[in-house]
Amino acid sequence: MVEPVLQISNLVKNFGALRATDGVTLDLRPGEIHALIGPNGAGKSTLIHQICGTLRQDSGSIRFAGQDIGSLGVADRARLGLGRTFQVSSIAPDFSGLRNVMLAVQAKQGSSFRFFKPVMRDMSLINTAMAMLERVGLTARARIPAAELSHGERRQLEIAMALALGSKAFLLDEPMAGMGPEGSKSLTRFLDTLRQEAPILLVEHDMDAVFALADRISVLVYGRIIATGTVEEIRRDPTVRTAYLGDHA
Amino acid sequence: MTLALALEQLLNGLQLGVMLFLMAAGLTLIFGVMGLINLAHGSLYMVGAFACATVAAWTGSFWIGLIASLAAAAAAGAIVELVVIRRLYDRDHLDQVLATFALILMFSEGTRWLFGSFPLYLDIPPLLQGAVALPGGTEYPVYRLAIILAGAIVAFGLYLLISRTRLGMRIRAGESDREMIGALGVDIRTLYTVVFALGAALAGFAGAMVGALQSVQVGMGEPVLILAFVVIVIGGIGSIKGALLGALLVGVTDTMGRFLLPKILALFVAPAQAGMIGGAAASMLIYIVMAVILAVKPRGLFPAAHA
Amino acid sequence: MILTRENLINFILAAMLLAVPFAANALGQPFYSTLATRIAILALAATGLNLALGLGGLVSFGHAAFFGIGGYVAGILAAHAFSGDPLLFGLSGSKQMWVIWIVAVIVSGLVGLAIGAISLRTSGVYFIMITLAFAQMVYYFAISWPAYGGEDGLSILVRNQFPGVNTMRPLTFFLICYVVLLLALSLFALIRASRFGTALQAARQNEVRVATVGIQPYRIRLTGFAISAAVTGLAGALFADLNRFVSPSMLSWHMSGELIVLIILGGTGRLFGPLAGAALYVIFEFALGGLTERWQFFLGLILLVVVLFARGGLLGLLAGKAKHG
Amino acid sequence: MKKMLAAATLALSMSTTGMAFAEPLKIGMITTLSGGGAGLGIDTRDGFMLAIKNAGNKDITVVTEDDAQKPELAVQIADKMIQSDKVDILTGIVWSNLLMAVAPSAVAQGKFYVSTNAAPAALAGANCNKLYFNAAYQNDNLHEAMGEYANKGYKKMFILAPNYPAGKDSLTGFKRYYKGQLAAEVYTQVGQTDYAAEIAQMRASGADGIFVFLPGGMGIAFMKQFAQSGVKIPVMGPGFSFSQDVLPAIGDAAVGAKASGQWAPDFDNAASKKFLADFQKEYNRLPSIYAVQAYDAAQLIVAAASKASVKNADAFGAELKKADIQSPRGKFKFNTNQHPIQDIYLTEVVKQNGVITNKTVEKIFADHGDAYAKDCKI
Repeated sequence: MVEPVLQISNLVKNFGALRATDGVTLDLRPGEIHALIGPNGAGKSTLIHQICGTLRQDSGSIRFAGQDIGSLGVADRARLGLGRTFQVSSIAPDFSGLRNVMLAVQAKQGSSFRFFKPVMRDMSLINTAMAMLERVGLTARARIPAAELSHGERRQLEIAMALALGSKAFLLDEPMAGMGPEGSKSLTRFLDTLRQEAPILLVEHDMDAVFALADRISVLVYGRIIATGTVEEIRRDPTVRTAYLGDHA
Repeated sequence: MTLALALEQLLNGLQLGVMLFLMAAGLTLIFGVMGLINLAHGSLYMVGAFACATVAAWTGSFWIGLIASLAAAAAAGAIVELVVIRRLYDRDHLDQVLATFALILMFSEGTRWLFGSFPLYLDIPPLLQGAVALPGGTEYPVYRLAIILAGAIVAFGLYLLISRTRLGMRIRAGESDREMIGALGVDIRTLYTVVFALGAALAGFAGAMVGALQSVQVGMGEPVLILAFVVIVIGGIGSIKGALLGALLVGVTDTMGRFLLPKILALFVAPAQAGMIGGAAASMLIYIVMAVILAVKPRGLFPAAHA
Repeated sequence: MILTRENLINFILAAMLLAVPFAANALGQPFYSTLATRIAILALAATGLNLALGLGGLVSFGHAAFFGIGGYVAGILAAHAFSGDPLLFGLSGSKQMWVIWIVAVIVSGLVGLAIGAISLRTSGVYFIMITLAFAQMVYYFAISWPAYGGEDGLSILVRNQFPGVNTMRPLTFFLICYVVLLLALSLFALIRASRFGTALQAARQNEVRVATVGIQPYRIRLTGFAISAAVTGLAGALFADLNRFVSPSMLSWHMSGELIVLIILGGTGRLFGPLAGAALYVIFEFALGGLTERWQFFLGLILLVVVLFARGGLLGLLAGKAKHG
Repeated sequence: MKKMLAAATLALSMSTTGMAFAEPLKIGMITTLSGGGAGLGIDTRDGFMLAIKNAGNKDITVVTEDDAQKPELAVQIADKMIQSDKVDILTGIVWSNLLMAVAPSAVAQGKFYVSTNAAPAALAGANCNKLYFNAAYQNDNLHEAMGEYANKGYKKMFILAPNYPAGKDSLTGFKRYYKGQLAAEVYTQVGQTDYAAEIAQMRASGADGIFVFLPGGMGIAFMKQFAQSGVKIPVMGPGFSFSQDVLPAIGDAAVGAKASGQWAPDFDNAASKKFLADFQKEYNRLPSIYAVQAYDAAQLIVAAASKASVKNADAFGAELKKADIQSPRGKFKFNTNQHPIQDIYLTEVVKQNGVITNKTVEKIFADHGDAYAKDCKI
């Protein structure tokens, strides 16, 4: 068996009396899309926060790229190659899309403490960033302030930034949310090719997309993983059907 | 140093803390509900003191003056809220700092315009004059005990207001979720005006109470404003409980520092030197305490829900 | 450089400031050189703050601390040079401006690093208040520390020297300050366009985004804050030489407030915002002060109107919305 | 008889000053007219302008500007007055720290500075200047007088001042003359308004007298709090602690306090009576000591200008130094360092016809100069 890129073991997080993450064990293998589904309030966001480091787990371990990252900060985990997108797009709104991606490129180059050379004349930044924007199809909109981009375009921009980081794994938090049917379709096509680059942990409510993309699915309910398996296994799993899927299956 | 002196100093620290609480309560309430940082709070304190001194001079009664101070500060607060402050709720803290800094300039110079440049006379009411004997053989001013009592009543009153009344329920709702309260059908604009006026009235009350003991003059609000900010930052901005504990902590630390630091230093250097260096250290002490607390707990001792 | 409307206005502003002292000299009104120098120095101080506040979004309500520290560096070095007493570790004082500038930049930068290291753990209102508290700490220290004059301050009897020129001539001293200001503005422009500036501005707009690409916002901000402190400290050293005097009032919280006011008046985060703001402020203060004893009232009123109704400041009115790459 | 003579000389000197000057005179007054300390600046301006008005001379112009008690603003105004308004003499600054910012550079530019109040030791000794005159006192004087007074009957003094140079000068001045024992020497924060901790220490100290130097609002706060504390130890201080600008605000709590001063409203000489009457008529309030000092500064300038041109610095300075005026203080002359030699009195705060004011008790020092004059080489 191949060594997983991301390995979460027995993760526990309590908020007072509420156990938001209850012994979660989960892995992400090279080349796969692993979807994480579950009803609202199941603890998906809490889990994502712990993986990227905005929340610290109470116990359990998170290994990424062969290293225990459970006590690292957000930036350190990102530098190791954990790329992510947000439920509500997170971009620098005053900057153009290009400069947003250039920020990621300079971070990847590890060179944010250069004070004098103008970035807008720095071809090593611009060319790389433009290449990323081209991959997500934003070339034409590269010089527009990010605040003026549409919802879907911002999502694409976030993905371009994650690509620019040369991520070893992608953590995508509801990328389809708020996209129209057309947008969902093209994003689905794009993610399908993205898995060749690095595996994806996909948190998503859009079951059509999940079933179209996922190699494996894990179902999170009340902070616990109640089932993990292929699309077919999950469709057939009776506990999942009663707990969550209902009429979807 | 006797035990009686140490106890008296502790009482002094408590009393200074209570004075700061009166000021800090309104400040933290306004921040908690509206998310507004109000540098002009010290000006409302000054308005209260001037109203009390003026009305007390006309009528000969401190008590009528005290009522006037509440009314004047509340009215000034309501007017300021309606004309200026309500345009600032959606702004960032930078704009709020600046606009209320501008208000300080206007209040200070405007007050001088109306009342002249000389300090006003405001004396302690006859009922509260003089000192009473304390156990241990020292005496303590009745008025300072009255301030401690007034602070305790205000703290308890705020507790009741917030936990037991409709207004308090709306305030709590406003603190936790601003959109929610609008959805509940509460007229949020009126609520904000009322809360701001309430905070202003608290500041005015503090100004009148303290004015009788100190000096009623233009600019009197500024030193206490900065101390009040130290208090609410230590306590956790938006938290009334934090303001109370922060105020007591600052009051006791400041008083004990002024009292003990020179004495401790006198063990090592000449008395005059000890007095100067100790005095310098004492004046920096509360800021050091604040820095240490924020270094360990960046959102104060009792962080509110949002800040 | 591309000739945008903003660049044109910036150029006119810089040219006007330069013209004032020459005109003043020609008309036999050297005082206006002093006024122009004051504008240049305050603009320099505010340019420092603009790095932290405008680019980094760090609302420091304690920059008077760095301004005053720079001033005291100038005062103390000059006092030691005058008396001949060694300063520290046998080093002597200095009357040379460039020595003073280097020391002022280093000392205020280091203090900025220390204050920033603690303050940047907080954010929002807490950051505003903790920076204020640190400045108050320095202020009370300066008032009660007797060695350098305490509240009475410290006089610099003869303005410090610069090789090859007579700094006592108002026009000469103005030109020195003007050049330093232009250098600082260039530094600001370079930093704003650089990789570091990109990260600093991104941290203002979206802290989470910066961390998500693997850059520690704390380190970026701390560096920005220290550079900001150093530039404001340099302005403090020049201000001390302008007045030939330093006192704790340079450290007071009103000074911190005024520095913020300058930036807002001119336009937050704009390259020439501090200069436009400083010019407006000094002109207001001077013109209103001559008209009425109640000038502080009207100054407050004008400020209030600017904050409420003219949000982009002067440059926002003249040059429109700020553009970012 | 003596009084009548004094009145006659006064009338005579008035008439001489009414004459045209050799050269028009322009005076720049920088004082505090806004902010917390504006009361002192307004009394300074009013006292000064009263003497200018009395002189009735059209050759004098006075430009007045507000320094808002900020040193850097004072410097800016001074530069403007010297460079643009072309004033000959600067005056009016209330505070030592502002004076230190303005006076040394003004005299370095060849302008006269006549101080109406602030008198830091730094300008009285080795750094004295022949263009710098002080019409008020030297900062230490009134504290020295209280030290001298405390020698009579006080064995253990508790002394207190704010932690800034004027405060340190104050206690140094007091100790220079006081020979008894010190119960404690306490420095408080500048601008402090609550003195409970210090009053508690006073109560516990076993002192038989208390000397406080707390100008302005600090003094108001201290005296009100002290009166409520039940502590019965007598309080004394320099004149500014109980001057007319703060007495109405302290009220009855001040009655009985002893202070030192060069002047009090009950002075029994013609110049004082005239000054008091004129001031009350003009401004409808009692003048403070700041008004008297400024009034004398203006008189000094007018007197010198009637004899010599201000453009001739040596001659004008010599005329100033003669101090040919009728001061409400009575005797007044300049020491070698151009600071006053004058009598200093003990005053007591009393309530007369409902007005709280100072009453003269006795003379403490006759012809008192200062400790720094010996270092001054003019």
